[in-house]
This record gives sequence, C-alpha cells and structure tokens, in this order.
Amino acid sequence: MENILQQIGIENYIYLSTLLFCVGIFGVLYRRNAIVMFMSIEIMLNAVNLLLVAFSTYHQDATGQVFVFFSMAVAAAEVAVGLAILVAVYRNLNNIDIDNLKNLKG
Amino acid sequence: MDISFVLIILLFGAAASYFVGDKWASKAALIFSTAAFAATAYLTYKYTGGASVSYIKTWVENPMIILGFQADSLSLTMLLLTTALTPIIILATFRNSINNSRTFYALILFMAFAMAGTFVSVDGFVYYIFWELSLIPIYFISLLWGNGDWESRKKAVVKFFIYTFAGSLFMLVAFIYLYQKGGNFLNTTLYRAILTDKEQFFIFLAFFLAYAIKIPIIPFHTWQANVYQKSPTAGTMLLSGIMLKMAIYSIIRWQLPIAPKPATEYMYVFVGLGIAGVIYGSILALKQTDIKKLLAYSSLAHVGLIAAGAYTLTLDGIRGAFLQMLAHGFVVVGLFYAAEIISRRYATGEISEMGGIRVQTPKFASMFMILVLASVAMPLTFNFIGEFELLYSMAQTHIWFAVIAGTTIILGAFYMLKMFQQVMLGEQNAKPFADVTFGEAFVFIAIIAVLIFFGIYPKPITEFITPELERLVRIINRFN
Amino acid sequence: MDTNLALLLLFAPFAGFLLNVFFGKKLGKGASGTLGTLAVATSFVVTLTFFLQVINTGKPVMVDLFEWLTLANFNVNFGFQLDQLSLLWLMFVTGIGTLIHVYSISYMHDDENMHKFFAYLNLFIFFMITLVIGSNLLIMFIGWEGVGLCSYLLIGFWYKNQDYNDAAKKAFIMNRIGDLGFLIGIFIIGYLFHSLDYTTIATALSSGAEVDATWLSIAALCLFIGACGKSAQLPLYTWLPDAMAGPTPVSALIHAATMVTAGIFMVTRMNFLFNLTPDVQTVIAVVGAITSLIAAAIGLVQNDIKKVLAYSTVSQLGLMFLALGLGAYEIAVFHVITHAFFKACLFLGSGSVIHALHGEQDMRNMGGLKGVMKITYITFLISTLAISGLPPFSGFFSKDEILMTAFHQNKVLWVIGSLASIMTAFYMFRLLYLTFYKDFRGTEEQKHHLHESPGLITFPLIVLAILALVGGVISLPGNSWLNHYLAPVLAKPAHHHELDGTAYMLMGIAVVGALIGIGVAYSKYIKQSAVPAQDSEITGFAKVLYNKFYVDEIYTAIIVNPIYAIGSFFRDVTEAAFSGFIFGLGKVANMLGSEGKTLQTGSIGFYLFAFVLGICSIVVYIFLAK
Amino acid sequence: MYTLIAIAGLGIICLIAEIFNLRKAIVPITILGLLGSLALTVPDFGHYYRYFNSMVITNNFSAAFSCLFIILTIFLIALTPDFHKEHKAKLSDFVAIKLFLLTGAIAMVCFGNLAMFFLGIEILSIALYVLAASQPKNLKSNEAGMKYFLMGAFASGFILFGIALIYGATGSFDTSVIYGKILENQPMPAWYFIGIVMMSIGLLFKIAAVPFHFWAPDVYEGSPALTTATMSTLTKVAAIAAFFKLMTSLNLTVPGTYITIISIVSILSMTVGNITALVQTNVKRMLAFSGISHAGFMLMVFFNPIETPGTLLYYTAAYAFAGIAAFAVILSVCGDKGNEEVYNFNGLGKRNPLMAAVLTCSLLSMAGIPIFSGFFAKFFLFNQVLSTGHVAIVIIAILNSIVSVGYYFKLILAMYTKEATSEVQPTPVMYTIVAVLSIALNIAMGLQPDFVLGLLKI
Amino acid sequence: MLLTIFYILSAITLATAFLTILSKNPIHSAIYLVLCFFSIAGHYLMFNAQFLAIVHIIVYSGAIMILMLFTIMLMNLNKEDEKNKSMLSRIAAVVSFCLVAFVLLATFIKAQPTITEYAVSGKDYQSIKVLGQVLLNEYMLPFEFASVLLLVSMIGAVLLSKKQHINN
Repeated sequence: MENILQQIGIENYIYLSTLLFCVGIFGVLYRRNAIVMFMSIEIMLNAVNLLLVAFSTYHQDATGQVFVFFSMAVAAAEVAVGLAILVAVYRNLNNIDIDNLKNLKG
Repeated sequence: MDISFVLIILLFGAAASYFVGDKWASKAALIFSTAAFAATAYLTYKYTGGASVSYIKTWVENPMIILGFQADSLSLTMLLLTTALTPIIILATFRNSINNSRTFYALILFMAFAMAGTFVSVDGFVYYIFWELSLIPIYFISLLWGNGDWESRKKAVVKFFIYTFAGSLFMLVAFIYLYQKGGNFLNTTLYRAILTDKEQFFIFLAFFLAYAIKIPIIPFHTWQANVYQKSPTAGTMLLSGIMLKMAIYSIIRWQLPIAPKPATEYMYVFVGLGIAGVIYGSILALKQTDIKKLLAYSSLAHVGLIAAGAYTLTLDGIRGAFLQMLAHGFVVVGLFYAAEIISRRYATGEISEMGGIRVQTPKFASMFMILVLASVAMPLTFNFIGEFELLYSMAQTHIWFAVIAGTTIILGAFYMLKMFQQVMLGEQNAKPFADVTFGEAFVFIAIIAVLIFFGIYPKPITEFITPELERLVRIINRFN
Repeated sequence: MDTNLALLLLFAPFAGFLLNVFFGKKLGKGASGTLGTLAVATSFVVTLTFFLQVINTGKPVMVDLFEWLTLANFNVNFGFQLDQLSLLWLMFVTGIGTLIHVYSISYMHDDENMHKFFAYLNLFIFFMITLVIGSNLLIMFIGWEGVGLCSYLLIGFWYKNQDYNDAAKKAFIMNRIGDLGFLIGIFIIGYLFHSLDYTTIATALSSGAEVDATWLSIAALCLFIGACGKSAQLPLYTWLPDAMAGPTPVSALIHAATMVTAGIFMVTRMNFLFNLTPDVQTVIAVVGAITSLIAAAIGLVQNDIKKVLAYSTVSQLGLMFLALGLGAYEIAVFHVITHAFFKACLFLGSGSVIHALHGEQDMRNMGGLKGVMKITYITFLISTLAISGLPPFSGFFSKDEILMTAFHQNKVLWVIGSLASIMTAFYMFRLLYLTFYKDFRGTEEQKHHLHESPGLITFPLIVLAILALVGGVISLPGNSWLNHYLAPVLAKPAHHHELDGTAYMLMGIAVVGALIGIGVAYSKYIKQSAVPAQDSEITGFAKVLYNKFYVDEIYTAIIVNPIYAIGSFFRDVTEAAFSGFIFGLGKVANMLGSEGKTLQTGSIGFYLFAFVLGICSIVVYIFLAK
Repeated sequence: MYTLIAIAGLGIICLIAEIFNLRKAIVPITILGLLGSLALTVPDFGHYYRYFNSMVITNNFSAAFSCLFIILTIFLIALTPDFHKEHKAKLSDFVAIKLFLLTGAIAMVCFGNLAMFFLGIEILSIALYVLAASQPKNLKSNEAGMKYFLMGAFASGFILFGIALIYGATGSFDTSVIYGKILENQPMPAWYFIGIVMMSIGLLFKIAAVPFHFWAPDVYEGSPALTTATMSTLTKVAAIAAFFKLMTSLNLTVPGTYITIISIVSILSMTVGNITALVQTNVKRMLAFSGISHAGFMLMVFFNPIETPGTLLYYTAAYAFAGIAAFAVILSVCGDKGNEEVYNFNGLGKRNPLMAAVLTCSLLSMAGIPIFSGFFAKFFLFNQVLSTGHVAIVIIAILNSIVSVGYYFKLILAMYTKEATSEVQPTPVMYTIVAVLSIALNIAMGLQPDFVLGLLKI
Repeated sequence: MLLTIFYILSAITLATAFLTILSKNPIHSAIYLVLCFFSIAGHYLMFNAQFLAIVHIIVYSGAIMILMLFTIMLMNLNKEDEKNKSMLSRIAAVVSFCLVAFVLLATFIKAQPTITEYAVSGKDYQSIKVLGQVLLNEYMLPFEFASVLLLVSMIGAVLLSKKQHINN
C-alpha cells in the first residue's frame, strides 16, 4: 500500500496544521469569552494532533498516534480543570468575560 | 594555634555577646575582643620568632577555592590594628545606653571578624566573601542605632550599602576573570597571571571601583559624610578606623600587584585623584557645621593622601600609606570618640552650639588637643611618620604632587584648629560639661599612647613590614 | 657620658613639662614656677658644660640615639649635633629662657593656670632645644613644628578670648605655610643627597658631588620659605604682631628672642647649601631688606606697646635675613644674639609696664612712668639705645656690621637697611617717650596703683640690660671672637672688614641716622608733647601704615575668602551634583520600573499578544533573518 | 523510578486517609513518606538506569533534582495544614495535589521519552492551575487561576507543537534515539530545530522569562501565598531543570543564533525583572519579578551546558531554599491579612526578630551577598559563564545584582526601621521550623558548597 | 483525487475553525468546533487511522464538547451578549494572527525538505492491535502516568467546585 503522503505531501499537512494552530492563537487573542478561548486552545491542540498523525504516517510509525492519545488525555484534563476554574469565576462575577479579570496588574 | 583562631574568637564572641543577653553583652564583647587582641599579639610574637601561623585548607575543589589565612607581616599588622581598635571601640560605647545591645555588640564583633578575615585571606574569593560580609553588620549598625530621623538615615545608609556593594561586585568579576587565567584565587597565583594590557586595564578598573568607593576617593565619596554623621559613633569608628583601611590594604595587597601596568601608565590620574581628594575634603571640612561631618571630610582628605601615596608605586609611598593607615585608624577613632563625648553631653552635633568646654574640662581638652595635633601630623606623632613618607613619595613622583598634597598640612591645621577653637575654647559654655570618666580617659590615653610611641619609635613597625612590602613593590614593578 | 648629658639637656625641660602638667596644680603656683625655672636652668648648666667642652676641644659632640624614620633610599636617625652653632644658640635660648622663667614666676602669679603656663614654656624650651641640637633636618623639623605648637598654645593661653585664639590659630597656620616649604625643601634634599644629616650633605657638597643646581636652588628657596614662616618675613610676617595676644613673657621668649630666630638658625645651619645658590641668597637679602623697611614703617605709627615691639622684631629679623642673604652668617648670628638680649629686655620691660598698669597696652594711655618705675625705665632705656644702634651698646656693633656688609655688596640694600634703622630709632624713642615721659594719661584708678615691679621681674631686666649693654664685645669690629668661634660651622670664611675709613664713615652715618631718628621723636613727643591720635582720626598715609598696609585684609580677600567661597561651592554645588548623580541613577531605575509597571496591564490579551510577538521575533531571528 | 511510584502511591494514600478519617495523620505520613522517597532516591546517585523501555532514565542529574524537589515538597507540605486551617476538609486534596505535582516535577527531570516529559509538565501545570485557583470565593485567586490556565494551556500548545515537529524530524519520542539521530550526522529536517525552538518557548514561559513572563506577577499575586511559594520555588526549579535536561539531551548542534536568543532573553529577564521589582509594593509581586530576574540568571547556564549542571543545581537549590524561607515568613506575617503589601512587614524586626532575621537572610541570599548560598550560586554561575568568555553578559548580570539590592532592602528596611502597624500574632510553630530549617540549609550550602556541586561532578 | 479531498477537508477545517472563533453565540461556536473536529477526524480517516478517528470523535466531540456545551448551558451563555473587544485589541489579534501565520509558514516553507519518495514500511502501524500493543507495552508507563494526570484534574475539579465548609 502506498503512503498517502505520496499524493498529498507532508508539507501540506504541516501548512494545514500550522494554519490551524494559528487560527487557535487568533481565537485566544480575538475573543473575550473564556469558553471560546478554551475552544481555541482545543483547536491548537488538535492542530498538533493532526500534525502528529501526519508525521506518524510519514514515518510509518505508531508512536505518533499513541502520543495523540496522551495529548487527548491532556486536553481532557485541561478542559476539566479549566471549566472548573471558569465556573468558579462565573460564581463570583456572573459572567465569564475575560476582560473583567484585570484586577491584578502593575 | 594559628591565625584562624583569632577569627574564631571574634565569631564566637559575636555569638556569645548575642546569647548572654542585653545586660552582659558589652562585657562579653569587650572580653572577646580583648582576647582576640591578645591572641593576635601572641601570634605576632610567634611569627616574629619564625613560626608559621597560617591556616590553609582547600574549601571547594571546583572551582578551586582555598580557605587560606596567611599570616605575613602586613596582614598581622592589620589584624593587630583591627583587634586593637575593636576593644577600644567597644569601650567607647560603654557609657551609652543601647537598646537591644546584645545584637549591637554581636554585630560589632561580627564586623571585626569580617574585617579581620579580609586582612588575612590569601584566597581572592575568600577575601571577597569577608569583604562583603563586613558590609552587612555596618549596614544594620548604622541603620538601627544611628542618629537623625529615619528617612534621611535610611537614605544615607542604603545609598552607602548599594554603592559599596555595587563597586565590589565589579571586583568579584575581576576575580573570576583572573581565576580563568590562573586556576585558583591565591594571590600568589594571581600575581603571576599573564594578562594583556587591556585585561590589566579593565581588571585594574574593576578593583579601583571597589576600592575607590570604599576608601573613598573622590568623586566616589558622596556616601561618606552622611553615613558618618548618621551612624552611631561606634559605627563611624568602625567605618573610618578599620573598614576603609580594608580598601587601602587591598590596593596594596591585591590591586597593584595583580594589575600594575595601568597603575604605572595612568599613575598621574590616580595619584591626582587622591590628591584632589585631599584638597576637596579639606576645603569642604572648612565649611561644615556638624562636627562628625567635619571629621568625615577630614577623613576624606587623609585617606585621599594615603591612596595617592599607595598609587605612587614606590616603596616609600606604599609604606607611608601603610603606616598612615595605622595612624589614621587610631587617630580617627579617637577624634570620633571625642566628638561623640561632646555631642552626647550636649545632645547635638552642631559646632555652633558648642564652645567653652575647655574651661570646664581641661583634661578632656588636652586629650582632644593631642588628637587634633596628631591628625594634623605634628611630628613625634605616628601620623607624621606616615604623612612624611607619603609626601616624600609624592615628591619623588612629581614635586608638584608633594606641593599640592602638602597643603594638607596647612588646610588640615586650618580646619582642625578652627573646629577645636569653636568647639572647645572661648567663654565657659552655659551648658555644663561633665568631666571625662575613667573609662573615657582610658580610651583616649590608650590611643594617644600608641600614636606617640610609634611617632617617636616607629622602627618596630617599619622593620616588621618592610621586607614584605619590598617584596610586593618588586612584584608591582615587575614590568619596569 | 655625652649622650646622657645631651639627654639631660633635652629632657630636663620635658620633665618640667610633664611634672607641671600632671602635678602642677597640686604643687601650687610658686612650686610649679620654680620647678619650671629649675628645669630650664638645668639645661642651661648642661649647655654651659658642653659649651666649654667644645670651646676647649673644638670638636662637636655627636649623639646618635636610634633609627627614627626608614625611607627607601635612606634612614633618618634620631641624633644630635652639639657643635659651635647649636651650643651658641642653646646658650641664649636656655639663658634667656631661664631669665624669662624667673620673670614669669612673678608676672603670671595671678593666673589660675600658671602651672600650665610653665608647662608650655618648658615644652617650648624642649622643642627649641630639639630644633637646635638635631643632627639632621628632620629633627630640626620636629622642633620647628613643636615650637610652632607651643607658640600656638601660648598665644592662645587665655583661651577664653576668641580673638586671642584667632591670633594663635593664625600663627600656627602661617607657620604651617612656611613648614610646607620647609618640608618640600627636605624632600628635595633627601632626594638629592639621600640623607638629611647636615654633615653628610655638607661633605657631599664640599666634595663637589654632581648635584643639579636648579634643584638645589629650589630646595634652598623652599627652606627659605620655611624660614619666612617661622621668622616672620614677607609675606608671612602678619602672624607675629597678632601673636602679641599671648602673655608678655611669651612674646619676649618666643616671639623675640628664640623661636623667631629659628629661621636664621636654619639658614646658618645650611649655609653650605645657600652658599651654592646665589640667586636664593639674593632673594633672601631682598626679602629681608624689604621686610625690615616695611615693618619699621608700620612700627612708626603703632600705639600698642607690644605691637611696636613686634614690628620692631620683624624689622630686626629682616635685617638679619639681609645679612644672611649677603652671606654674612656670623653677623646675622651676632645680631640674633644682641637682638635677643635687648628685645627680650624690651618685651619684659613692657611687660613690667603692663603689669603695673593692670593690662593696659595702649601707649596713649601711658606716660610719666619714669618716676615710678625706675629700674624698668633704666633697663628699657639701655635696650632702646641698643636697638637704636648707638655706641657702645651691643646693637650698634651688630647692626653696623650688617649695614657695612650691605654697603660693600649692594648700595640699595644698604640704603634700605639704613632707612629701617633710622625709623627704628624713631619709633623706639617714640615708644620710650610716650611711655615713660611726660604725665600719666591713664585713669585715676590706674595711677593710684602704679608701682615698681617686684624683684623677680626686675632682676631679669637688669641682667638683660647689662647684656644688651655689653653684648657687643663678643664680636668687636676688627677683632671678632664670634667669627673665630663660628668658623668651623661655616663653609666660607667669615667676612672680615678692615677698620678703614669707609668703616668709620659708615659707623658715623649710622650713628647720625640714629640720632636723627631720636631727635625727631624728641621734638615731636617731648617738645610738642604730641600724643598719637585716636584710631578714628588717623588719616592719609598714616592710616595705611596704621592698618599695616592692609595686608591682613588683602590676605583675607585673596586667599581666605576664596577658599571659603570654593568651600561653599563644593558643598552646595559639586557635592550635590555627585550625590545627585548617584541618586539620579536610582531615580532612573525607579522611573524605568514605573514604566515597566505600566506594561503589566493585567489584560490577558495583551500578555498573549506579547507572547506571540516574542515568538515571532525569535523565529524570525533564528530562521528567517539572514 | 521507585521514587515516582512511591510518591504517586503516597498521593493516593492521602486521598484514602481522608476517607478513613485519618486527617490528622495525613501530613505526618506524607512527610515520612517523602523522607522515605528521599531515601529511595539517594541510591540512584552514581548509577545510570533505564526503566520501562527508557521511559524513565535516572542518573545523577535526575537524582539530585529529585531530591531537591522532594525536600522542597516536604517544606511546602509542612506549611500546608496551618495555611489551610480554615479548610481542613480540603487538606487531603491539597496534599495529594502537591504530591502529584511532585511526581510531575520528577518526571520532568528523569524522563527518557518526550511523552513522559509532556505528561510530567502537564501534571505539574494542571496541579498548579488548581492550586492557583484554590480559593474559589476569592476573585483574585480566580483571576490568577484563569490567567495561569489560559496562558499555560497556550504555552502547552507550543510545547506540544515542538514535540510534534521533533517527532516529525526524527520519527521517535525517545530521547536517546533522537540523540542517536543527531549523532548520525545526516542532515536533519529543519523541523527538528523549529521544534526545539517551540519547546524552548514553552519552557521559557514556564520559567517566566521575558517576554513570556507577563503571567507571573499577576498569578503570583493572586494565588494563595502557599501556591505562590510552590510556583516560585518548586515549579520554577523543575522547569529550568527540565529545560536544561531537554537541551543537553536533544540540542547538540544548536546554531549560534539560538545562544544569542537565550542570552537576549536572559538579559531582558534580568533587567525587566529587577527594574520592575523596584517599584512594587506587594511582596509576592516583588518576589515574582525577582523570580523573573533569577530566571534570567539561571538561563545563563546555557552558555556552557556541559559544565554547568552542578552550578544549575546549586543555583536553583539556593534560590529555592531562600524562597521557601521567605515565603514561610510571608505566610506567617500575612497569613490572614488578605494582602501581602510591604507595610505588613513594618516592625517585624521588633515583633518577631527570628522571623525577621530569617527573611533578611533569605533576601540577602537572593541578592547574592556572602555567605549565603545565593552568593555562591551567582559566583559559580559567573565563573562558568566567564570561562566561556561572555564578559558582557556577566557585567549586565552584575549591574542587575546591584539593582536587585534596592528592592530586597526595601523589605528589610520596612522590617527594621518602621513601627509596627498591626497587632502581634502568634506564629505557627511549623512556619518557624520550616523557615529556620530552610534558611539553615541555604547557609549550610554556602558554607560547604562543594557538597552540592560535587553531586553533579562530571 | 485524495488531494482534492484533502483540500476540501482542509477548507472545512479552517473555515469551521474560523467560524468557531467568529461566531458571537458560544453555542454556535461549539457546534462549529464539533464540525471542525469532524473534519479533522476526516483527515485521520484519510490516513487510514480509523481507531484514532473514532477515539477523536468520542473524546472531543463526545466528551470535551459536551462538557463545554453543558457549561455554556449551565451559565446561560447562549446569548449573543458578549461585548466586543476594543478595536485596538481586535486589530492586534488580527495582526498577530497574520504575523505568526506568515512567520511560521515562511519558516516551514523555507525549511521544507524536498521529499520525493515517502517511506513505505508495509507494516501495519495503525490498527487497534498495533496501537494497543505500543500503548500498553512500550508506553505503559506514560499510560499509567496519564492516570495521575486525570486524577489530578479530577481532584482539582472537585476541589474547585466543592462547597466550602469551614473547618468541617
């Protein structure tokens, strides 16, 4: 069986992942809604996952995909903790607007 | 028994003074400092008998740091100065009521320990550690037991600390740099380090910064007057009597032998700076209204002269610097003590509020007078010996140096006598002035005895230090 | 034996000093005075033994005690050289010293600090002896500074009066200016000869060693500056008149007879050096001549009895320097000795007068004392005649020798010297007339208490007056014992003036000049009964003279005030600038910190933005920038 | 390896103990357990072991840093009960989280595979997010948690991205395999180096180096003080140690530009940290900036990475012990004041001389004044850097040290020269013990630097 | 053919990702994100990584997104009431997006090695069996360690959400 990358090219995946990663960065910077920022971070992580899978294929090696599992676990854990913090913030502020969190500065 | 024993006594004394409690702290401090003096004297005796009293041990393997306390005649002399002045300084504090005195005396002894360590270390790094260590106690002594309101005191003391700390950090860099060349920090190794002219220049400069600030040489002196004024007198005595000698000693011991080329090349600059300090300090002293500030500026003038002498790189200059260092150490402690006695009784440092004291206490006046005379280098006092050699060395370098620096004997007499006149003479002061107590008189007499004895017969000291100095001068002039 | 005796010579006064300092108060006034006097008398006796010994053997006594100062190229020993010159000096130092001590016992009897006075006097003698007998320049310098110190202490003896203290301080500082010169001279000599011993230097010079002439001249000049300070020559003479603030015995001892002659001693001591530097000799002669003239001029109009004597001292010292400058060392020494006799007598006499008047020093408030104070008057008269240069009083011989030498070498100097002598005769007789003749002009109260001084005061006066009368015999023209005696210590043979016609003519001129001065004084103060005007009424050139050519004011304006001004400048400007610079660094750091603080906005968006920018710049730098 | 297992087990024991109402026993057991783990770690010295297909590699470096982490955790856990005395029910959680955090930290220094490294750093981070936000009622704590979480997750993305690129370049996550690939001398795809840079950025974020430092002051200030203590000591040390290990094990052939970047970041960190710290009035914030500057100092080890592991250990240990001591005092002073402004320290010198002395010592140590180990740390560092000839950066570091004295002394001055503004409160014994012990360790290191340096002698 | 699919999928991925970010309503964002995840799963499928694709969908779309949606609902955030960020910060966001995208892409383009022949091992490397073996043999320790991670986040979540009982 032929390597799929023969047709598409690893570079395309790199570009795609990079773009997706940048979109994630953009999202974190652009939005003030914390939950959407979380989502953007998920996009970033997914971009990397995609890259890992692409490289896994590139090397015809399973470890890359295994690593994606860990990455997913991490993503899940992060989201869990993140949402817990979010809830705590919401309880105090009644909103999750990140721009309200500017008390610590200077 | 070797030289580390003295350090241990002082350190242990610091701990002991702290733990015996406020009531006995001063006595404990006195006992331990006297014991240190006795030990030093004994060691000196042993050393002159040909025994080695050094202590050398490797401390850290990599980088190679050697816990080396070398006893040669120079370090022993300085050690003697330190341990002799410490009990005197402690004795001088006896009449004061000091809060938290156990900490106070512990800090004084700790400082003596650090300064003693600076004088005897042969390893540049260990030397540096002691050098810095000595800053901390004086910082707290000046800060916590000083005079004047908190804000100005804080400003002065913090400035002093940061300033001197800043200077010495450059010295540390220089040491590390030298270490790269030599492989250890021993001064003998560093003397032999092969350095290009440029390296020597920068190393010299780094050392100079550290020492110029500590001595202080103008224009690095701005911390001095304020700190002297704000510190408690014990602190001022420690600073002016011993601590600034650390820097001059270090010039002779470290800076010049390690990097003599820039010193030769730019000799006029450094000697000139020292001499400028003489004039500058003297003229400023004339305008002071606070007695301790006046003495501070006089000290600036004197140490400027000493530094200038050391930078002439001649045997006379360096020996003069060394002798004058000892003499100045004693005389300045005495003068500050006198100032302390007056300002304690009159609760002011303002000269204008003094006067008419001699009528009330001729004894004190005489002793003060002798100190004033010693400070203006009256012959037959130790200071004359030092000043003569210093000025002579400058005359050898360039006659105008001697002429300009020599104005110190005129200007010095001018401000000191002016001060003495305003402080002591005149119609009886309305405020009563209690006669000196036995303890106070003892301090003065001890100092005066030293000054006059060595003024008449300096041979023991000169003979003791000269071979070592000659060796150093040979090293310093190795490129010519 | 010699060593012990020399030490006794030196330390007898020092012991007196110590005893008086520590036990003087307990001993009581009489005992402390006696103690002090005995101490000096002991020195005198010892001096006498040495003197006779040296006259007999002709060899100086050398004492080496120990090595004092170690320098790279040479050592300075603590050693003494008791030769003809120093012993001669010691003779009158200890001799007159003893007399003045005796005098002081009575004079200072009312002072509560009498023991201190004697302590200081003894200390002074100690230092003076050190100065004289030292075997090298540095030992001389010890004494040099030491006598300066004692002068300071004694001028400011009544320390409650700040004016006196000012005078004392001024004396000390002026001396120190000279001392610096002296020190520099010592440095150069040390550098040139690698020794400070007189004998070594003399040997080196006489053996014709290669010595840089310029440096030698500079050294000589520097030494002379030192002498100017100590011996009150232009431009450093202003302290001496002020020094009259001290008790009168002090003025007699220190500021007339002994200390102020130290400069002459030093130049004579170093004559082998000065001989080789003719330029400097010229300078010395000129300075001496001008000083004598100016001081005499100022002396013409002074009204304070001691000030007149002080200016007269300056003037006479000028004459001595004139002699030194002309290379006539033995003549200068001769004049020193005669001057010591008559000037000490004059001062003590004036002290006696002041004593009688309870501290009054202004001559305008004196007069008519001739009748009451017979002994004082007579001794004073003798001394006045001596200083005016009338034969056969001692001053005639010494002054005449000086003028004669000047005449032979430089007519201008001779004229100046003669003028000064004439003025001297005038103001001395002015002094005499105003004080002793006519009617008493003081208060009734004073008049009531007028009395002759007690024996302890008059005895020294009598002795000194006799010496002033006959002192000239030690160096009579044509047959000078002194020249003979001093020959071993002088590098060049003494001047010998034939007693030819010129000599007699010059003597005649001098006597006539003196008589003119006396005559003018007589006509003005006896015939016309003039009394000097009050301070405010003095006008014209007299005012300039009365105010001493405003020298003090000029010095204040061009030296002291600028120093203070510079001090203010340093204190207010440069100190602030240096300090401000350091604090400024701290301020800059703080300012930057505040700026940095504003960066910390608290906004996550901004933080992330910075994060991203950081990444971009790093990536660009590493991967894209080439 | 066994350390890791033991500590994870200890965490679980903590959780179980809570269930069985053994709350009082938690802390003693934990501390004993940690001491036991310490004993387990010590034998690792001098050996090189690989465990589980090279997932974990222990050597001197990992053992030394593990020991340091364990000691720091002991201190931190000892401080916990008093700090959380109002939330006793949560004690086991806090202790357990700290223990897991420790496992993460240890994983970061003994990883043999990037997966372990990644998991380790994530455990550490997530535990810290939780701890930072662990006062849910407190808005400051929320804000700190939120900021830290968002930015931390963002940075994790970069680390992950870097790992992916390295994998792409080498086809493996195993550090020794990667190292082998580098040694093969074949031209590496450029991804590899991009990956290194990405990971570096992520780690620079963790150690709070400029310009990735912005989170630190805010988070330090907002977090509960004990968390701040953890962050500024344990976390920072773990991050820099991991960074160091990563670089030395992966990064053989860096181009010069990389070192330039490191030195620029180092200089910026020192300067920005110190200068900004000068104007702070909140102690935690000030220490945050001081931590930033120390991160700059620590980064200087990369100039001579072969020689410097000992120096790094020494520096970090000195810094961490001083930090623990300082925070123990801060906890005792500001425990229930709700803020950590400098004025709270007014008059401490009189109120509680011992604590004041400890804080003074620790600040002096951080400022680099002998004989405290902070000084030696700086000295060893400068020595190493100078031996590679980078004089300029040493000079800049020196200038920064001077500036740093300014703000450290502000606190000291407050303690000794100002009158107390508040009542005297009893200091919990544990705080005192921890403070004294840790400053004693600091000073002991100063007196016997050879011991610590010798642990990592090459 | 595959390339076309790749482009289509990529377009969907990027578009939905953008829409996630640009939607005002968080619910819409979430739904776009789910779509984005699906498209990524499509990529995985293209790589023939079926197991991973399924896991991906289960974990992200099934767990994480549900959690998020749940939170959104819980907080009543399904409104478009979010105030926009200031213009400046939005411009900054756009600028930094463009910048970072440009820089990274440029870097990768510059760094791109020319690969003509991709390795084909012929071995099975992404079936469930292989992945399971790798995960539970070689990667056993990280696998276990991940449990610690999850435990921490669990404790953390509980700790943060637990009602506060003072001294109980």
